[in-house]
Amino acid sequence: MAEKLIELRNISKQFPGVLANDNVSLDIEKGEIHAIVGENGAGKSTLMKILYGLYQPTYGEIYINGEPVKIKTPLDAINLGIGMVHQHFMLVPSFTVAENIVLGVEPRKNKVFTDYHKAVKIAEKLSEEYGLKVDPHAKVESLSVGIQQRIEILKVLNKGADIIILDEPTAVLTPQETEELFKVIRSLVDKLGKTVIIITHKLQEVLDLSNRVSVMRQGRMVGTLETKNANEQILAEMMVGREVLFEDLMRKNISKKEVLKVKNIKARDNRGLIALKGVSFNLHSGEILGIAGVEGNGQSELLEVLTGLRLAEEGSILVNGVEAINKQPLEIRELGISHIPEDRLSTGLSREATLTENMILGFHRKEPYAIKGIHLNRKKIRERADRLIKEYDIRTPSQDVIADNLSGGNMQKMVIAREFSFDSEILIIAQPTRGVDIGAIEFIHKEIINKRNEGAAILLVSADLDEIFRLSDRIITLYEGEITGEFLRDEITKNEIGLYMTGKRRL
Amino acid sequence: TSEETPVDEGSNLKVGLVLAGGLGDRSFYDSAYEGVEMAKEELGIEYKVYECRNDPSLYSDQLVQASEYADIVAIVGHEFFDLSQKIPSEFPDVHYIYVDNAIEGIDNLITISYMENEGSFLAGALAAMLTTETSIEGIDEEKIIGMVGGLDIPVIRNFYVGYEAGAKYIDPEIDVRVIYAGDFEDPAKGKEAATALYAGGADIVFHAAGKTGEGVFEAAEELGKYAIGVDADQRYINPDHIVASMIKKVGQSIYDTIIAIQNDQIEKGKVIFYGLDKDGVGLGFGTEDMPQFATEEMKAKIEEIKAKIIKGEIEVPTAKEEEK
Amino acid sequence: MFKEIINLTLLQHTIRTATPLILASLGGLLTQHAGILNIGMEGMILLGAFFGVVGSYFFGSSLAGVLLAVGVGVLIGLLFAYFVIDLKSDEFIIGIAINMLAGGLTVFLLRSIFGVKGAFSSPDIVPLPRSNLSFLGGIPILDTIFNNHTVFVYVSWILVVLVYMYLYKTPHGIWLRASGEFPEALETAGINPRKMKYLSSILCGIFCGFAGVHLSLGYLTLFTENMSANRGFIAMAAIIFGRAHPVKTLIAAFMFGFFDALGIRLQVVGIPSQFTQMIPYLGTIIVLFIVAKNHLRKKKKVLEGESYNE
Amino acid sequence: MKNKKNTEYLISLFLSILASLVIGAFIMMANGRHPIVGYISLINGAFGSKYNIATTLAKTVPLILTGFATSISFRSGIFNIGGEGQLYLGAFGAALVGITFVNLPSIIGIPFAILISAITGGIYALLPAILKVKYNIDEVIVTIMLNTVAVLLTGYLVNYPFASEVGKLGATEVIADTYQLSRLVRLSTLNTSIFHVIVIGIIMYYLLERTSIGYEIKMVGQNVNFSKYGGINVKKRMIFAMVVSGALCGIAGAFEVLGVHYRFLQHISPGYAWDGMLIALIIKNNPIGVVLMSIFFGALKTGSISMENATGIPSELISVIQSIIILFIAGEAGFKAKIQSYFANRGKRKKAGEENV
Ligand SMILES: Nc1ncnc2c1ncn2[C@@H]1O[C@H](COP(=O)(O)OP(=O)(O)OP(=O)(O)O)[C@@H](O)[C@H]1O
Ligand SMILES: Nc1ncnc2c1ncn2[C@@H]1O[C@H](COP(=O)(O)OP(=O)(O)OP(=O)(O)O)[C@@H](O)[C@H]1O
Ligand SMILES: [Mg+2]
Ligand SMILES: [Mg+2]
Repeated sequence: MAEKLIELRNISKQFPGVLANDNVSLDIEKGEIHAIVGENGAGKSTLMKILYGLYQPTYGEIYINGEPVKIKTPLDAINLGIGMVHQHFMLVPSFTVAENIVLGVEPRKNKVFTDYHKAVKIAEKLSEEYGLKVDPHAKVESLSVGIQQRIEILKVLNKGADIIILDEPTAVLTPQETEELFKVIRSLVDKLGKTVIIITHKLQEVLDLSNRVSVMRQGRMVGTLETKNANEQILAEMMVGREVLFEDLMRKNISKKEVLKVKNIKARDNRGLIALKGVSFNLHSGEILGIAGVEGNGQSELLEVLTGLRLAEEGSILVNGVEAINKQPLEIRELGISHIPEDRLSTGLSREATLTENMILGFHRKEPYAIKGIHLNRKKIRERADRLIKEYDIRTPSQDVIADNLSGGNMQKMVIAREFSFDSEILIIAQPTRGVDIGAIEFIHKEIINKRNEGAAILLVSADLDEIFRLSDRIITLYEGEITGEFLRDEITKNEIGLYMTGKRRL
Repeated sequence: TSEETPVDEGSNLKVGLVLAGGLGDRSFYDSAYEGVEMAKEELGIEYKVYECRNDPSLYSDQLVQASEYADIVAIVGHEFFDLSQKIPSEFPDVHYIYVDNAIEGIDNLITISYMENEGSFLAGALAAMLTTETSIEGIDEEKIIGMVGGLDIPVIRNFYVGYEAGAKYIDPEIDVRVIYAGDFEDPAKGKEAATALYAGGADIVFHAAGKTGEGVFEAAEELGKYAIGVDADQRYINPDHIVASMIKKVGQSIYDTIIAIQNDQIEKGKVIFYGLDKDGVGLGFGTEDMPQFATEEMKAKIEEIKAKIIKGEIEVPTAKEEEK
Repeated sequence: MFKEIINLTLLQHTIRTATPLILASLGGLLTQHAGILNIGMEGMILLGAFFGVVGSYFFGSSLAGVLLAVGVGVLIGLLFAYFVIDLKSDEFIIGIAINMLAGGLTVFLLRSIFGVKGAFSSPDIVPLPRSNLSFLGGIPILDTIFNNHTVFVYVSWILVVLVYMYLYKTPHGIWLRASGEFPEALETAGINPRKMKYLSSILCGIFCGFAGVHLSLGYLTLFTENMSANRGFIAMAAIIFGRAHPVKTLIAAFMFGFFDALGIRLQVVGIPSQFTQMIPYLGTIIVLFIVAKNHLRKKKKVLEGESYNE
Repeated sequence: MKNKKNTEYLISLFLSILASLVIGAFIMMANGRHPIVGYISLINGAFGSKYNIATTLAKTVPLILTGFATSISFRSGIFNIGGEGQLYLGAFGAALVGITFVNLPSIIGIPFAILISAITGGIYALLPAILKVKYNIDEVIVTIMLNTVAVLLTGYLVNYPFASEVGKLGATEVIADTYQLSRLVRLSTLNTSIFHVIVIGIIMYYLLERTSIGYEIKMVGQNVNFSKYGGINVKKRMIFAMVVSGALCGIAGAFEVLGVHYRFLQHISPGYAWDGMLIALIIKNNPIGVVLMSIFFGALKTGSISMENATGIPSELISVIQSIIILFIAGEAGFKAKIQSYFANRGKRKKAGEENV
């Protein structure tokens, strides 16, 4: 068997209240692509952060090429040739791409000053070499997540890393972007003999990409196996610790009535550029309308306009015949629209607030939680929180924990629990399972379908085509702020729809 | 801060000195402090100082604590106007001396009111005479003089009206300019204010601005101009540029009153006005060894004016009348 | 009358008044970039002023005064950093505490060292040297404006350039800014953000020390209680005003100085002092308002720039 | 679990105060003073007699009000540093009522004066709030500027248009008797305003902790996007919090006039709003904590004065000690973490937990 490059031996990591890693051991072989899968909160990121020197293990040792090493800071890791692309990107928003790529290893002129031109050269050269296109002068804050992903990778490569850790790199990528990323990863390994550790929730990706895969559950290492001996079923069961069956979601056909009529919406993005060039569609009760599109083609702006978070410059939104264009978010909610936002961290919840506080938002003025809309009824509020935590299987010690200490998946469940409990007629759902594990995905998909079968009208936006196809009754494609196609789900294939998503074909 | 003094056999008369502001202003409050210090030396009393550091939330408490400690309480600062009418009646056996205001009819309260306008009148007269004395280096024939006030409040305005009147008395078309620094504790501001006045053509600037005044002196030195000090005889701070000081003998008057109380020769509930007559205010020219800018004629003129004011031949206006 | 107000001394006054603000705010904007709001500058200035006098008085050299003030500045900077960065205490509270500490300590030491209260001045305090730029002698206007200032006036201008270069042209400066905007990003890049934050705080202590020394050994030659007189807070306002950009902050500081000079001169015209003294403060708000309004208008323009029907 | 946290916090709070008092003791000894004597006279000065207790309580009145004022504004994520200015204008407003409507009976007059002070304070806070939400102008700088403006403006008013006839004071005339809150303890300035403060305190606690408005304010302060998304009118909540904050400061000013000085004095506040802000920050905007901490501060101030007078320990020393106390309280959490991780490290365990990436 190949030589062991990295050995993690009996690693444990105790956080206040949480044992994030429990005596975990893991071998990484030189030149392999090693996937790590596991449910939310299984401890994957923690383990990798330990390897990268961001956390110190409570117990356990790390060996590299058989030598015991102490990795006290990321600098130690970098010097050992380890690089990491984080689940939540580590880029300075107000800096340019070039500045971010060379951060920490800036080229200098006469020893003191930054040589910005050189930095730009470096950035250009790297993006040449690895075929990751970026504009070195652009400010990061103005770039899509896909691009930011590339920058992160270039940053790591620039530091000359031989071992590259990718923490859920595909969670935020479109199918096209994912494919490109995988090409890059393969070439890194095959051409340059680098070693890659990749964390992901998408088992298909694991099977496509990796040589070996390790599975974690609740902080423990369940096992490592050759990918060729694995399949989705096996992995899923190892992850969840029970049988998961991907049975087809059953759909009730129920009488459809038009509840939402969107006409000719025009709006701009934050930079003042046109984002929506006149979008029109309608939505019926008891159906799921999927919006497919490459990220940054106006989905975000569309959702914000529909939920009152962004002003439209033209157009009309009729909710059961009531005009809702440019109304306050509250008024729109009162009209019966609930919203699961695409970015749960910055919009879906308050990280400093407890689960209780997070889950009462929007009900905090409604009987019986607020008597006369003012006096908060704590008992009722807490009861409700406990109920939702059970119903939606949110993994938390108590409802008094602040949201920030939940893992990504559980945060998402919390948001979904709150929004679904409005029992609104219309649900606007964005990226419902981004960065969420299979167990949770199954659960969330079922909940969505149930809502549909109960007669809710659902608008679904997802960068994950599988998800769109799995859930939608009807699909429209959005490209550069315009609708380029509309289909019933079984009228079209994934590959075909890709053409509409990229504007190569239009109706 | 309270200076503990060893209990002294001779007399154990206790004096509490209550200050609205704090010690170290080298003028008003320090002068009051000298008074009790003198009383300690000469009469062997003991004393404590109660500083309020311009914190209104301390006025009442400090006065009460002083009253509980002392036989004689000397209250310094117009800020105590209301309290001086309440607290004394609560402590009938304590004698109160209230400096810098006028309250009548409270048996155990004697108030001392200074005619700062009279003293300032002399200062104004002197400045007016000096500002054309081109023989003195740095002085031109322009008829402009200045004053820097701490805050624009009645007491300080009283200085100003006297100063202005004095100058006009010497020469009606003299131009008297005042700048209020807006602070008693910012010498830098004082320096800028004075600098502006000097730049505007004034050669002599009178200050009534506590620590802010320190900046006036610095400006005078830096620009080779001249200043007039206030309250205490401040010439010692910079004899070459401080030509004189308008002295308010707070310490002296407190000392005198303490003696009067001791010897029981005081009319109860009375206001004592310290003007030029009682030498409560006046001009100080420092000590012999200092260079004298004011000529003998000038000093004579000052004396003449002083006499006239005491006789009532010259009416010195006060701030209040001005506002009418 | 007009020439009473608008004359060269107005500019000199502006420059003199602005200098301590510039020095302090340069320090404050460094911590600002490192993600720390430092309202302890007031106290830091006061300590600088005091120890400047101490050093100059006892060693008979203004340089000694500067060095002592700098030393104290470093210490107080370290104290601030330790609480805010290592103990993660609220920077507001620590700032206020430092102001209190400085207030009490200076008064206390003034008494125990010099045996005086309130103020200390003495011929033995050696002031900072004044410039004599003979080459300006020829041009009277430039001469009156730029000549015969104490060293720190020029130091402050030089520091503006240096700080600018540092923040925007050197890797170290880039790290400092990153440590404020996104420390995790810097850490994962292998640079310790804590070190950068400490550095900013120490530099702030030093620069505030300069500001203090300039007050007590340059501008004046004495120490009085609370002689910093809110300059620390105004410096902070200047930083916020200048969005922590060295040059913009410099402009803000000059604006304060100018309004202050104007205010004092307007009194001579007979406007009540309370109103002339408001000028710097109201002026600032008005300028902020105008700036913000223009900003909004510009944004609108951008929006109208482009149309839908292409 | 929350309560456990609170008690834990109170304990370490107490410990850090203790620690700083010990340091203070050393400072005193270094000055040849007896710390025991000093502290005894400090405590005695603060609580030794009916009068002393009253004096201490009297000092807490403005602190509690300005403390709450800070809590509510900071909670909503808008920083009202302008309490001092709002206090001045509120105080002047109350005084104006007290010298103008001289023949209103107390039952109407006093509430009216308080109301006016709240309105003046509130309006003065409204300005920076609007500049913030409408033009996104930093409220910290604006409120700092407005403080000075208010002091100067009232300074003008009491020296010219409303100057009192007698007594060389920069002050208004004395307010009518019907407006003067009665004193509760002989000689001390403690007055019935303390009862008003209790009522206001209860209302504020209720508002912040038990109502949907308080909840909305808290959420707005934590995450604006989240609040907008949840249907909260963010701008409105910020303005609301700011105005309430200003009103409370205004009321604090009113009580200085109606209860303590019976007229508006130039420089009527020694910086109550700053102390109040400090208190609110130290206590992390916890309403009950604000009250306790205000009493603590009031006691320190009263006690230190008596201590100074009794033992001659200079009050500068007290303010040094006080600043150390504040440093320690502020460092409390940090110290705790450090100590914990120290114990964690012993027994060859490596430190855990405090990193946060
Ligand atoms: N800094 C921290 N402090 C306290 N608890 C933490 C911290 N970081 C992670 N945890 C907890 O440790 C556990 C493991 O978290 P981790 O992020 O490693 O999970 P994960 O496998 O990466 O989940 P996900 O797939 O959602 O990213 C979770 O319960 C999380 O709440
Ligand atoms: N987030 C919300 N969710 C549900 N209802 C709301 C919400 N916000 C406001 N309302 C309802 O709309 C009414 C008006 O909103 P508003 O925020 O003015 O209430 P309010 O809190 O009484 O206003 P104010 O705080 O100015 O007194 C409220 O009384 C409440 O009944
Ligand atoms: Mg993770
Ligand atoms: Mg002349």
